[in-house]
Amino acid sequence: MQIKILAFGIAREICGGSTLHLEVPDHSTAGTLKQMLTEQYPRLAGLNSFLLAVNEEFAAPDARINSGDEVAIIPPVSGG
Amino acid sequence: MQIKILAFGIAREICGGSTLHLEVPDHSTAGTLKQMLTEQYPRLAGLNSFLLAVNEEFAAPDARINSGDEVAIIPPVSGG
Amino acid sequence: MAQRQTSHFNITTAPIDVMACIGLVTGPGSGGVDVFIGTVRDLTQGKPVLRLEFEAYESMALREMQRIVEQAFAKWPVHAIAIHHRTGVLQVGDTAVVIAVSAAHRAAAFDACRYTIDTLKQTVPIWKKEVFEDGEVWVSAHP
Amino acid sequence: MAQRQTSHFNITTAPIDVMACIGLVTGPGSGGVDVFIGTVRDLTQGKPVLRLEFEAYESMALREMQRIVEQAFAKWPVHAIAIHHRTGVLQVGDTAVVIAVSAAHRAAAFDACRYTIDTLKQTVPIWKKEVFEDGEVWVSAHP
Repeated sequence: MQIKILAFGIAREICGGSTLHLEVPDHSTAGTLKQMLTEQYPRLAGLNSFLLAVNEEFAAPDARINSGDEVAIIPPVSGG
Repeated sequence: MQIKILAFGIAREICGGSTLHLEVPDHSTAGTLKQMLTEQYPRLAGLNSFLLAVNEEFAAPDARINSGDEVAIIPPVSGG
Repeated sequence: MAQRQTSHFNITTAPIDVMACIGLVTGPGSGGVDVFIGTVRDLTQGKPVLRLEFEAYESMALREMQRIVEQAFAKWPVHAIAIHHRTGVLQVGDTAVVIAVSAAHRAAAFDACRYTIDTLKQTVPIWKKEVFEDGEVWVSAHP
Repeated sequence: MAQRQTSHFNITTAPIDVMACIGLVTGPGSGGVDVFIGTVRDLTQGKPVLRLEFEAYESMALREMQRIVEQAFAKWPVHAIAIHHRTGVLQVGDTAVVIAVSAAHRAAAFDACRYTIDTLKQTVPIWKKEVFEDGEVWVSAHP
């Protein structure tokens, strides 16, 4: 299935855009998606950390990704 | 010697005015003055506490009172 | 910390301008300002308050404020502290006190602001009388 | 506490109106308001900052702000919390964030305000890039 991924902050710069579309296997999890992203954009591995959000909530590694979900790459936040 | 005493808040009401003049023995201390005031205005004894300030500083009981000092009766403060 | 520490005190019967207090402490080196605003509540232990009357031993109150600020400057790396206290008759909702503290980092601003208001309430010679429908009470005066 | 707890959130590229934030949380039942104001500092580790650029995942940031406020309401008897965060390009001295918290008594307002800004900085998806003369850095991105 194809997943739409939002990228913010330094992740947006690393991924070369604020919206990506990635073909992922059905029944993927946030953990496997994170691994795929790191392989495709190795500079993500150089960050302090990054999390994935699914439908505007931080996602645990075993969270299932479903078609139509809004996934976002959340590099270390620094608001305030 | 005669001492000028300022009274604030409930002490002003108890003493019937914001400025008193009290004849006190030479070499009086803040402690003895406090006792004299309590005898003259017994309702002061009913307060949670009261302190004396001498020349705009809180005075310890053994602080000497000198002619010309500005003494103030400080009932429990409640600013803010 | 090379920056000079500045302080501002005001005891006034005029309404307090909160933004002016904040402006007194902010500068390009400040990353955070913590501001405490004390206002007149409508109820005291469930009883409607008609108004408050504040009275200050003004000259000594300013000295005590100065003393508190010096202690805060010694304890925390803060840049500036402003303390404005109103006296006279205040209505429900009126601002009685504003304390604004700036620092490079927020923890110091929070700590120093809280220390300043907590200590002010313990040592600064200012008194308030709460006026109710059926009488009036000097706050904290009696056991 | 019978009083209803209210919250207000705003993420905006427009300048933040501090007094408006304070006004959102004050009411006759509030005795104290604690306000944190985060501003853009002139230096980062001694290096002059030209400007800051803030970016937000706005819809999720608003959800996370809501979550923080619910936690604060559960922990402390506070009446109202307002969080306004600015995004876009900010200059030195500009206000990036304002958090205002009202309560009947000041301790709860201080605790909840500090909790809110501390947690916001840890969980709310907002990012800032510091722009220096010789380059730019996404804050906290790299070890």
